[in-house]
Amino acid sequence: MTPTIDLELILYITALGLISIGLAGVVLSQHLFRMVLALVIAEAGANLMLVLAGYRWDAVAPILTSLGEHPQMVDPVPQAMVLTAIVIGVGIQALAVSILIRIRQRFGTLDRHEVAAHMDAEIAQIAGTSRDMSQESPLGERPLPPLPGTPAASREGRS
Amino acid sequence: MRNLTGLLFAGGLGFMLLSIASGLDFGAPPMLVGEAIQSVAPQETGATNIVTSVVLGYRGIDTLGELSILFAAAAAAGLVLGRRHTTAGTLTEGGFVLRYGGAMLFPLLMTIGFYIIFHGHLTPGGGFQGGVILAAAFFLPLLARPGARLHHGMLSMIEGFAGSSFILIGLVALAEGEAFLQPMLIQDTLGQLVSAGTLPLLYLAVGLKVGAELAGLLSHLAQTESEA
Amino acid sequence: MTLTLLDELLLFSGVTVLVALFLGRRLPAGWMVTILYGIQLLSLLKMAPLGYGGDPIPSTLILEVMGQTLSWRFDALSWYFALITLGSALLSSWYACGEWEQRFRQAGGNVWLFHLAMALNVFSMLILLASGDLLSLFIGWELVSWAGFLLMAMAGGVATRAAMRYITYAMVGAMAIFGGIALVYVSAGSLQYDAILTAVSQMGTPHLWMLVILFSAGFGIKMGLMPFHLWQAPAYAETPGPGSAFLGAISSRMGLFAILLVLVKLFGIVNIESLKIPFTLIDARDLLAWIAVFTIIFPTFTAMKQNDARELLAWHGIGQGGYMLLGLVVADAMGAAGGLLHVFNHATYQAALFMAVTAVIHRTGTSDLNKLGGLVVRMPLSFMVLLVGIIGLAGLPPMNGFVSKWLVYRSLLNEGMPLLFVAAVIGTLGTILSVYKLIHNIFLGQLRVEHEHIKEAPWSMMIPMLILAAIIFITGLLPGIPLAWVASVQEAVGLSVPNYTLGGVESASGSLDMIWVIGVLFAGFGIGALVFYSAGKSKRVHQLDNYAGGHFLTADIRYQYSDNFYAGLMHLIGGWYRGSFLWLEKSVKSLVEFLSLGMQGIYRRANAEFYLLSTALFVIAWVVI
Amino acid sequence: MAPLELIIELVLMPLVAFIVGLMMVLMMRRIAAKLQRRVGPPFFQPLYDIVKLHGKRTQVSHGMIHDIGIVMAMGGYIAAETLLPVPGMNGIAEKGGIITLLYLMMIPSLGLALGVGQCANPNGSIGIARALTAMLAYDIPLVIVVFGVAYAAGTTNLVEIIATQQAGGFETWGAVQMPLLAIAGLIAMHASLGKQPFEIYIAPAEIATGPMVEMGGKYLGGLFVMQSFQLYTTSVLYVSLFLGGGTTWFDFLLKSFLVLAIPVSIAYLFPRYRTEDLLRLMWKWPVMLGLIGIAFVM
Amino acid sequence: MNSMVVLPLVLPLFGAFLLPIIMRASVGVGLWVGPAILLYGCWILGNQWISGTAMPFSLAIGGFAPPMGINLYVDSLALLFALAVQLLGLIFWPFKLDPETARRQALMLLLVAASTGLALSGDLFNLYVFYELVAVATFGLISASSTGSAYAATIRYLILSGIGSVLTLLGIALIYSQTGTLNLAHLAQLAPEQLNNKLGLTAFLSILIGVGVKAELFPVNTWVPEVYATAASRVSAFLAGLVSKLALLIILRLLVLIFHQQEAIQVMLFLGILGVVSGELAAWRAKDMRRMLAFSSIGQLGMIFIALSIPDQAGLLAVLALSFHHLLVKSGLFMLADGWGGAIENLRGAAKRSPLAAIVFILFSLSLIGMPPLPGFWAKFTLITELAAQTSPLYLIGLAVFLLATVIEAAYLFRLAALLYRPVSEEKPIDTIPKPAGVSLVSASLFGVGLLAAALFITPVGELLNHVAGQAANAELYIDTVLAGTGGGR
Repeated sequence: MTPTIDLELILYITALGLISIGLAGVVLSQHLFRMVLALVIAEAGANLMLVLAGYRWDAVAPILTSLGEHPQMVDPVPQAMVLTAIVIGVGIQALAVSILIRIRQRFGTLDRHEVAAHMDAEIAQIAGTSRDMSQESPLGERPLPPLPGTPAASREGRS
Repeated sequence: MRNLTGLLFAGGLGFMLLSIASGLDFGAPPMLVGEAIQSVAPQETGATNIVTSVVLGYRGIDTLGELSILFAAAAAAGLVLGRRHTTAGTLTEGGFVLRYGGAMLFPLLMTIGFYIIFHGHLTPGGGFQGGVILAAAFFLPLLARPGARLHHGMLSMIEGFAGSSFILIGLVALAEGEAFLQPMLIQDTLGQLVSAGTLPLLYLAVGLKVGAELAGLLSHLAQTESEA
Repeated sequence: MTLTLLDELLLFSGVTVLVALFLGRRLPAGWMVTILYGIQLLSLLKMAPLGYGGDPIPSTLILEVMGQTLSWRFDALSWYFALITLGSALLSSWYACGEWEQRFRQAGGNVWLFHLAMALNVFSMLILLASGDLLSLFIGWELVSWAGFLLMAMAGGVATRAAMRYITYAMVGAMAIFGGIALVYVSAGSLQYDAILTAVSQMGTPHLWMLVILFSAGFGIKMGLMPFHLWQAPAYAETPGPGSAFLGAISSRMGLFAILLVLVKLFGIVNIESLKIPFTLIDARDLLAWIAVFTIIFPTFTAMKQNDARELLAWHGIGQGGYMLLGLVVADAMGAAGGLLHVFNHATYQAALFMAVTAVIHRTGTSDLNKLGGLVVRMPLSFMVLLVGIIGLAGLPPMNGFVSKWLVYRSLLNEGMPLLFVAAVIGTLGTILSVYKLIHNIFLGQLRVEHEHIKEAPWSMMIPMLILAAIIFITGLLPGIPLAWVASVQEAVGLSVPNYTLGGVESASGSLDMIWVIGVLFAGFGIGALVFYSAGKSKRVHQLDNYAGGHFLTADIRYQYSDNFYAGLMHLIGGWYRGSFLWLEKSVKSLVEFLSLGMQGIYRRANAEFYLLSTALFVIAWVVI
Repeated sequence: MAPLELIIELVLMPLVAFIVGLMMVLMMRRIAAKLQRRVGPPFFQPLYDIVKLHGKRTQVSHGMIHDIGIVMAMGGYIAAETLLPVPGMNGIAEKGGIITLLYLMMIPSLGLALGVGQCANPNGSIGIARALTAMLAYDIPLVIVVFGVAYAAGTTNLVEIIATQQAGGFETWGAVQMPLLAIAGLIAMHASLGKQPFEIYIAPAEIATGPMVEMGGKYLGGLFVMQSFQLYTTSVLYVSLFLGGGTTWFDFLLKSFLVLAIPVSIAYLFPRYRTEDLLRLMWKWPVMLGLIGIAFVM
Repeated sequence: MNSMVVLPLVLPLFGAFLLPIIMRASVGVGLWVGPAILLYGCWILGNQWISGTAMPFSLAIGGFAPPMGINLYVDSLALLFALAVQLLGLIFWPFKLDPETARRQALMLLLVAASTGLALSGDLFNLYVFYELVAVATFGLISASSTGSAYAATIRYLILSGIGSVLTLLGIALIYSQTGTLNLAHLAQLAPEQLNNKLGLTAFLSILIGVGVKAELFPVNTWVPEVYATAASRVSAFLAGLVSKLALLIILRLLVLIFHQQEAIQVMLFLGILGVVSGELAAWRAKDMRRMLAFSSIGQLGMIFIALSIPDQAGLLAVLALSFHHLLVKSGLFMLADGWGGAIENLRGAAKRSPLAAIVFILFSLSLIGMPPLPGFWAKFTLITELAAQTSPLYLIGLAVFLLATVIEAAYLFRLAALLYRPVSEEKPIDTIPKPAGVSLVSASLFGVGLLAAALFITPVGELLNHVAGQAANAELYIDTVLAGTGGGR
């Protein structure tokens, strides 16, 4: 059974590797579309992982070919789940791509930082705030101004 | 530097996951539920494809959820991309092979699609797979002739009615006093085409819905080239 | 169900709030509210037996919430503080009615809000004073904090900022108390006083330390104890006149009430004394005493530098709180009596002082000490009230402030605490200096031309002030009256009681009899007057007719010596005013700002989430491997 | 004690104080004269001064408070005398104690300050500000000293403090028991007299005698009365705290005059201290001595 | 009647599928479909609630007994959340009439259905499916404001959410490969033997991070500020108020039933503390109201996570109290932000323009800070007494952080409140001051009234929550109810 075990190991490594590569891709990409693609890769890994969770080497697909005694079959549940997960993934990717199209149209770029900068600017513009992270004190918390006619020094006692 | 960081991160992540996964039992999953389902599924659902019985029976509501996700994605994409479709002239007309191949393949794809859907409870395949083929059937002409359009009203009719009929079938069971989505009309004809009661109907609904959603999504993406 | 006296009182108080809320926009609302305070005071006086050792009066209202029992009751301690609360509320509200109110309205103030805020303050204070367990105490505490915020913030502008600062401090305090309550609850299993009493005896030292720190910090913030005192003066000073009289009189004493209740009654001074600070000779009680003393000294000397009458008074209010705490933590019979008596005395003179200053503002429109002067001939009664008040504040005979300070000094002497004693005296001396500056710059010296024709404050304002002045004098002459209440308070919280008489205190190691002291003092004044007036008649010159440095000074020349009044002193100690606490406050705020900036940065940076995710994954790795 | 007796005491004590105080003024002026190689005034000169000032015609009053200030200045000391036991007469010393006495002694300063304030003369105000600052300076060591003595005696009752000192003769005198406190007390007392070199608040050349600038006639007379009381009170208080009071009138007066003679004699040896120098001086040496003294006592 | 509970889950889906068709046929009818379905859902759930919550019950979908089939587990907690979903769905119903109404309403219906599913479902993978449905529906709703920033915020959310779903799937796969089942009750039975190891821990943490994306758990909540700042207020309110709580509900179920490892709890506590710190501190400097609310919401969720790290009945009580309180308050505040959403500086003097809104804002703020006797106080009280009772020092740190965060919260909320009452400069016409829209203000006032009602009836409310918490904390009950008569499915 030595070779089969190796094979399984390879499958697991593949699955986990896909997840790692995908996640690393998401973390490191500069381009939003690449991030979405990386996500697809990671998702594939996760799906593979799921299928592996119910897989047996010495078994057949879970379809009855004859009535009566049936041979050992792989677990049908993960297969059903993967089916579901894949479709979900497709739906989300399609949505992501359509959003990307719009972003590209609005901002003219899909670079992550540039998009973020555009977004911040737009949010600030809509809200009517200044966008920069300036160092000035927030509202209402500035030190008390001296009363009119009072020398500033007199208020700052050794308190 | 960046690449190095990425490499380190991915490698570390993979190593970590691997070290965790090494605790798994290779090749001998516990299959508690799986075994149980295998042993009773044919009797309970009347489908020889046990995956189908899981997808439509045991985990029927997952499938419903999944349909809803597709629907939601399509609706969301519709919201994002808007209604106005300007088919810009960026796409070149397909060549001879594409045009006529598409036309020729259309009935074939339709047939295969429906075949796969209707035999979902017997053989590998089912609503999802068939639905995708159906979508492809409708989409092929679109590639061939950029000017062509899918009839969106029609698509939404199909997706709406397919989805709601899935639910309706479930609700009928509920109205009969059974549980929601309980398979009904199970004949004792395991292995035949007409054997699994309402499951093929459900799969038909799934297939139509998936086909319609995918076609809709794709056409949305294909047709939206510039903002109105 | 029959209503107990306490129910009645709380009911009246609630009615007052409602009246202020719904009828407060009508014209005679001020009078109605004032009368209602009077009714509340009467209702409180019906409970007078409490002040003479009567049994606690419970409220019929008992709530069961989330497994906690909330109850309210009045004992001697509550009664004593309630008396001060209602007294000052009545007089402040009375003071506010009539002309002050009209002027306030003309200036764009919201009279309705003012009366409502006052009524809410009184109501919440009564609720706090009546609390029958720690949870109801906390509820009352929070109510008082927010009601105070309302009163402080209502003037808008600078006042709102001061109130914001207050509420930030108050929230810190409230949260410290909240945490303390949680710890107590865990160890006692209940928040009833009895359960806590038994639990405290079994608590370990670290636990007790934590509780003492949390509670004293929490309550201390309200009192304006040393590191947390910055909020108080601006907040009180900017409150509309009668409001600041009321707040200055009683608001921050709620902190003392709670300290008395929790630290003295529940924890016990003995337990607190058993908490030694390692590697030093002092324990937690000494620590509190030193905090009290620093609270006396620093704010008092800060007050000396103020150029605004109300700021000056408010800073003194903080310092006076130190005497009360000092007396309490010394906790022998005399010290505790002195501390408690000082609560009463302070309330009377502080209210009188704020009222007198407000009267001056009412007539002249300013409280800037550099823009006043010579008003004594124009407003003699106000001057008198202010004089009586500052004598009380400075703790000189014959006013009541002397008696309580005398008691505190005596207890420090008895207990042999020289440094604390000296420090307390330094505070008193500083007070004398700064109150002289106050009265000199307002009422003495050169009259400003523009004030030449102003009138004495209206009677609606004058009468409460005179009543307060009378109380200050009478309780100075006959300190036995409040001492009787104080004695029953001491009994209620389990402290020993001094041997008091109508005129003062009897003690083997030196007693005090104010009747005699004041008697001879006035006899002395009489003789002095005889001697003085036996001489020839003097020629009265007009206020504006002055002569100095070889010139007749005309009225349009300003020669009032007011700014930098104690130049010599400031030359020496001026450098010591470093604003260290302001700096501390600022740096805490900057730290929060800085952290806030950093946190926003985390959320703002486009790719930050991924790095965070990776760290999170490494956390997983750390946990797993 | 019979009420009548008490009343007599209460009347006598200020009277005695006034007379002795006048003599002390005389002594002071004589010593000054000797030091400056002058003849000095005749015996009754202090009294004459007061009577003369009272009889003056031109007296300017700046208002009610101006008058009341002087009354308070005199009255405060008159009251204080009744709390200061002299041989054979305790007055009401037991009803107030030393703390009350110290505080009563502040009343005249306050009265004076009020009176001067009303005069609206900047020089007067400056003088008062300086005087109050000086009070802040010398009261701190004074209070330390008083604390030490009262703590050592275990009471604030002056009668008992005196009694404890007299109990063992010379050895139990405060000055012997607590020499450091006694020295500190002497310095503080000197400063509290407001005589040279601590008379910056008067500073005739600079601020035209400060508080006294608007005082004429009976006002100045009142201040003269106050001064004689002040000399008496200060020296007698010191005697009571450190020198065992007096068993007889003779040694009582002797001690009092001697005590007063020390500061008066050395007064002219030093130049005038400025306000901040006064503060620095007072807060440094007497305070240090006093605190060390207390450490010994405790 | 029990089987009717499935209807509030299914009917909105049904309606959503048909809505575009109905709308095409008749807009008038179409507009009423959604509200009618939600009302009906409320009615069913309300009936169920009234008819008895004493014993939870399990509802097998398709008649397949768990663990083979998927079941809905209906206890009072699930019912409460399901009811809240329907009600809030009704309150936040997107009435706006434009060409996209059908899609928006359909998405809203889907969101409601999915949220109901999250509340009710008793199967791990099924939860995942509904979780994804919630995600997709919210993506659509957020981007419906069709600004570029909304799209950008959505894509950021989408990517994070994608990472979350990968991790969740990974966790599910691990769990399945270890146990061979996905039914929560069944897992609960098996967990002590099979998941009480590193693998189980990893699975839990993966799911925690995955689900934490929606629950605004610290490191994966960076989408929050932008999304709340760009989405319509109603959507933000629904997300912050309800969806986050439902994600939390998943974690709660997992914790109570399956994962009892100390490390798991500690990680959660740690992340919760970080969430509180980062959220509240970031809110301190926020310059527009929506972002401030978003950060504050992160902080609040962090507090709930801290509470969740005490998975016994008392802890759950704290979780529930905080959750429902936050639900009421944050929803209300987001409703106010509809109109007040811009820069905080612009709100100067807004109290003059609409006094009611200002008062409601202050009410919410006070409750959020924990001013007795408002419900927020009781929620916080239950939490801190629980925290103080724990022995581990991390809990005490949590307590300290919690208290300090409250101070900061008070500071920034009341800074804004003070600003509302600041006098307006003369030259600025009063009409230019922003003012919450009428409908939003009404909804916000509704939440305010609810808050006051809860304050008045705090005793019954407290008992109710305690009962709910007791039921939710009882893992035995869960297992018995779901697997009754099936012998555990072995």
